[in-house]
Amino acid sequence: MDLTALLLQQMVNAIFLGSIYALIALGYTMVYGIIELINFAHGELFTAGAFIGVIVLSALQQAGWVESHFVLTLIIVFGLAMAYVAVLGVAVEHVAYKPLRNSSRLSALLSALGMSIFLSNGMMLSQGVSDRAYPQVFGLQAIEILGARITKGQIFIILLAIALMVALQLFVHRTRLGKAMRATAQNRTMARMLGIDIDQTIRITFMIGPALGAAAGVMVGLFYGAVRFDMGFIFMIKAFAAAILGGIGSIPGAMLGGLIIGVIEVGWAAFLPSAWKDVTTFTVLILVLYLKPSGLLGESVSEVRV
Amino acid sequence: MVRQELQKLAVYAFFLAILLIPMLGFRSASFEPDRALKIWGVFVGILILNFIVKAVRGGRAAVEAHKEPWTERTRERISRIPRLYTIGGLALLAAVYPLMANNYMIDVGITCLIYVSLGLGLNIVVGLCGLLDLGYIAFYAVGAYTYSLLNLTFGVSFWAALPMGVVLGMVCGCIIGYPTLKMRGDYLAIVTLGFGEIVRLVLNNWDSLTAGPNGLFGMKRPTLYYPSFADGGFSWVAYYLKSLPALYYLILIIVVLTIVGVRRLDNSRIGRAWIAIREDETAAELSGVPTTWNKLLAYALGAAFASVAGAFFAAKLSYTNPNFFLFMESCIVLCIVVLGGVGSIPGIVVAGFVLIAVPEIFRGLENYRMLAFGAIMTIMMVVKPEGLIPASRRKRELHATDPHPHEESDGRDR
Amino acid sequence: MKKAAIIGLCLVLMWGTTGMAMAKTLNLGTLSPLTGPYAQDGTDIKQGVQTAVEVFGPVEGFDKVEVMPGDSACDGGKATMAANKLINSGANVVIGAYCSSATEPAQIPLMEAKIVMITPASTNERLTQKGYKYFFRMPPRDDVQAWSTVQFLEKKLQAKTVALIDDKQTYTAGLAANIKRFAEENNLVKIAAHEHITPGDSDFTAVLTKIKSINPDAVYMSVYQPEGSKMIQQVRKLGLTSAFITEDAVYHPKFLEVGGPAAEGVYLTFAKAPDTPERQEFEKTYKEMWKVDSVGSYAYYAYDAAMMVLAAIKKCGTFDADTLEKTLRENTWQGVTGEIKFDDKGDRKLAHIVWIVKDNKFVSYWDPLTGKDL
Amino acid sequence: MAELVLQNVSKRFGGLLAVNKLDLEVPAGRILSLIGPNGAGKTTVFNMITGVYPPSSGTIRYKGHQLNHLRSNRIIAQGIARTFQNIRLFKSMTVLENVQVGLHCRTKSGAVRALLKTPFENREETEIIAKSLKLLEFMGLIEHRNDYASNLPYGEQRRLEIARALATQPDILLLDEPAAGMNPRETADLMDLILKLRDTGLTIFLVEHDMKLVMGISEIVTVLDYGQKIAEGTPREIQQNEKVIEAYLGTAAKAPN
Repeated sequence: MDLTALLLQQMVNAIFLGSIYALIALGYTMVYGIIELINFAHGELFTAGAFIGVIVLSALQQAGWVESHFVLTLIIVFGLAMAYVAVLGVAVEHVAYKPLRNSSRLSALLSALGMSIFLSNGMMLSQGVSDRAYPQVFGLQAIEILGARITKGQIFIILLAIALMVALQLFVHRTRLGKAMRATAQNRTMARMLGIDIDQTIRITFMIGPALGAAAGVMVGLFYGAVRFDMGFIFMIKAFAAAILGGIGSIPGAMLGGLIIGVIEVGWAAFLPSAWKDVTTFTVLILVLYLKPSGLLGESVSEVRV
Repeated sequence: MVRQELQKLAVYAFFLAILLIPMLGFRSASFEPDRALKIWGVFVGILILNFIVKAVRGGRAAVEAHKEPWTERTRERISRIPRLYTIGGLALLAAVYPLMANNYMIDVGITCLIYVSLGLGLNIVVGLCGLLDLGYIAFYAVGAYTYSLLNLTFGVSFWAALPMGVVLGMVCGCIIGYPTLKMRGDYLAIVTLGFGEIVRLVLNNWDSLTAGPNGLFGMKRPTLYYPSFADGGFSWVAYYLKSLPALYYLILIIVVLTIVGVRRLDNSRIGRAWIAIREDETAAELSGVPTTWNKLLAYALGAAFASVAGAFFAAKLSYTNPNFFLFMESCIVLCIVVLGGVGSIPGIVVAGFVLIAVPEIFRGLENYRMLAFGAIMTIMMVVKPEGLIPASRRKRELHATDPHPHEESDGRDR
Repeated sequence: MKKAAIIGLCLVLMWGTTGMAMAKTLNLGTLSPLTGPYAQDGTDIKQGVQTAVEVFGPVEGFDKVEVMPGDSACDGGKATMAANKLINSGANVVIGAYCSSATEPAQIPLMEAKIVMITPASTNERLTQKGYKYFFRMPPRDDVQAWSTVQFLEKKLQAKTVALIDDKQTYTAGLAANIKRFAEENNLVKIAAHEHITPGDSDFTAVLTKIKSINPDAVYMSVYQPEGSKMIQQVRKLGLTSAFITEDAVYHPKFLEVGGPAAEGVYLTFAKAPDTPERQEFEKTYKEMWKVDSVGSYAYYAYDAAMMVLAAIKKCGTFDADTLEKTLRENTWQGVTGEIKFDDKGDRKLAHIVWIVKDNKFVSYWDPLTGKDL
Repeated sequence: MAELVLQNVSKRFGGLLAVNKLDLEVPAGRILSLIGPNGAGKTTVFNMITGVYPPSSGTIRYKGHQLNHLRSNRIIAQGIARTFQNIRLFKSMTVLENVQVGLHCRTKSGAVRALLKTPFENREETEIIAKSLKLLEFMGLIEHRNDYASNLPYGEQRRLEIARALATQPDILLLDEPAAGMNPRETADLMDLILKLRDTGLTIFLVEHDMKLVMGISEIVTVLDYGQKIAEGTPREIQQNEKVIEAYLGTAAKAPN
């Protein structure tokens, strides 16, 4: 393996991992943007998406659809997983966050944490403690470009991730609902006065963010081959870091942050002592926040008003 | 009204079915709806019960509205008991506990007390100063490893290692505190979380110093020295606090000292500055409180208390491992602080026991334990966000410190 | 047999007349993680012991045998609590714990209370080097397994360069360190790289690509099953052609299920398990009892430990630690994981053999003791 | 002698010039008012003086010391105290404790002393309580000392804020719209209070909209418009100043409602 191939391969690895982080980070950023709450249960919503994906995919595989209707199968798998998690997201919001909208940050955060523990253990009880195998519908074959290998699954996943992000951007900027979301994020009181239904907007946010997370969950399952009830935690921390790195509340920021975290992780593990990979991620995060507290693309906090 | 409620009920039941049936029904590729339907039934049952209770109460609501809720009434009843009796009774109970309990119960007691002292320490940072810390367990690790390493390499005794651990903990507190001083609450959460993970990973990766994931083993237990006049001479003899009751009393003393310390801080000039910062940082700064310094101080002191608990933990187990200091532990300590009631010392003591001992009692239910833990946390926050025993500020009796005001007082004396 | 029964009856009658007529129970405690990420293996251990009690049937001198499950949660603090609970509720023998980091602190109260403790899973060498008389270990130690692996690398694969991957946990890092030590001692195998991953992570492509660029003859994968299953798929997707060797924590039916075709050709070290009728019987009973399709690897050790303890108590007639310890040490026992014979430290003289995944099954492949194919 | 001197002070927020080359002197022992239409930059002046943010250019001196880059708490310790336009009390603390916080910069006991409860700490704490109670007595809040600050009626919250500011033992007190939201009776009480404070030797610097209050008690009035000083003088002079009338009427006329 020569140097170009090595670098190219690591780049593929980084972009792939980064786009998954970015998709999960979007959920954090959107929710934070609109209700200023870290949705701790997001990691579990992501895992739930992966589980629904494996349930549907296994069923369709048994029915022989993977061979006969490959594209349709994927659409159904992603669609159902995202729909389920969207409902779950709204349910979580309704139960754990809505009653706390006007209380202190700390209680809301604790409620989110409790929800995260509850969902994670609920999934453990319903889906078992050991990992569940994901049908490998894309196989193990890979395409070789300049010595770097990329599987069909990877290409599909990266393209889908990009498509979802573009769709989200369009939604937020072009549609009425998206504009309402942005208005609510900017100033909730003002938005209410302008006749925007805040509850509705928050509900939509809690559908879209987790649904993107669910898509990421299915992607993780499809590529890495297994899902487990506690896999949300590590992805949560990294995506969380990505969202904050990019500037929490900023949608392009989450995408950029995801990619950067992916590059840092892969880059460090690839060329430097791999045991210190996570230490580096966190150190970079702390440094960025210290030097630029609003994150890379975040709006700088305006001057203190007294 | 009733129709609306019924409609709501139907919607909830429908959504619950959507949520529960796929997750519970498909454990493997085949569909087994029994379990899913049963659990769905339970949930719907609860909803219906709730509906009935609401409907029945609806008529009575007007009558009962002026009645105080039972929690208020109990609190009032408790507050009527003189404080001295309450505290004395609890102290007596704590003191005689090991005489009545078996080793297992004492061990549970010790664990509870360790978490109580951690909760009290975190209370300084989160409860008093209002800084959200998700990596608090790192300081616990610092204490544990400081004692372990000092004892194993240099044979330093527990008591000598304690101040060193405290100092190191405070230094670490300042290191994490410094870059976070300017940050907003939520950024603070992720940075402290990151810092906690960094500490654990460093302990895990620095093999030559910390033995990495192998952990350190064989630390001596804390000692008591008593004079001996054997052989005509005079010498100090070490007595190792090896038995569980002895260790229990040691941690009990640590907790009592921590309570006294935190209470004193709470009621001091520094404590008031912290609460002022928690309430309104800008106003505090503009009332002459050096916020930066006081925030650092809060981190450092919180870390110092955790460090003491950590050293005790390492000495008690005679073993440490980086895996004992996972993020989940930080969460549990934070839960103790928040569930107990932010800033409330009795609340933290109660919550410490509730969160550690109650799951221990229900250990038979194994996996359902954590499920309930999560659910209770959320429900608690929704229903009673101020915690089990909300903090109340100290009231002053006028006659105790009568200022003897005179007519010409100008309100400003220097 | 009849005589013993009569004596037993007499004894019962005697106690009955002296007013001490209570059921005499033999309490087998287990310590394993029943919650948390290792709950699967922990449950396997508990179920293995319960199966043994069921299969063994009544023990003379005791009215019934009861299993007391303790949850160590793979955490030192919780493990000592659970150990103390077992002591207080009258456990006579304890089988556990799973994680070395839980076994080590739990040893202290159990040894002080003079209770025989047999670990079905912990392999850290330090556990048996502290001079604890009542501590026994069913699986081979880290260094034994590492020795087998290095033998295999040298003699069978004739690998010149090896890359190590571990996830920095007590067990996995211990194994990797031992392999490194043996390899450096005889200088036949060169360690070309030593990489680490994070437990719970999913993406290992960076580290694997790094290894691919070094292109070692073999890669030693010192991880637990969940990471192992995911890693092997990425290995194939990246087109890594080195031989892959891994250890007994990966020897789990889940590895085959999740790994699927990617797992083909992976070598594993696992205890030599003769395909005896007893073993088949055990597997059958276990699957029936717990309604599962496959038997987890630690269930075998736990089952053997429990069967051996019950047989030993039957033989010496008491669970008194000193007598029981002698009986266990002085005899040779037959189990589903092969012959059980302890040395003076409490370790078993048990070597691993190398297995290979073939047609989605674990197949025995090579014996490091004889150097022959199986 | 002027105590507080602002020389050529400007503040820029992005493209907005909030304060433009302001020269201002606050003589000791006087009551000085800063008035101007909404958004004229009055509060910004206070914020710069108390170090909430530094001025973009120019210097602020107090008794000859430059304040420009000092942190707020250091400025307060020098003897400048202030209140806020929108009341900012420590809501979950009692009234007494709110005042005690004000004494923070005049006391010394640190964490170690608090932990050990040294005689010094005890003495200081008794002193703090005595001083605070005296101050509450003076402000007529003594009855409320054990109430939570959030439970006080509006007017009393204003008084408590002044009490907290006085607790820092200032030489100069900056009051940011103290009469906002008060009824005429309360405003009259406030005027009495301000005069009473001035008589103890305190310098008062007011930002206020209530012209009755400003004209009734001020000795010097400075008028700001669009960040610039347009007039300065005695209340009588200001009332007759053309520019001021134009600024006020002009903005009033332009305002849609």
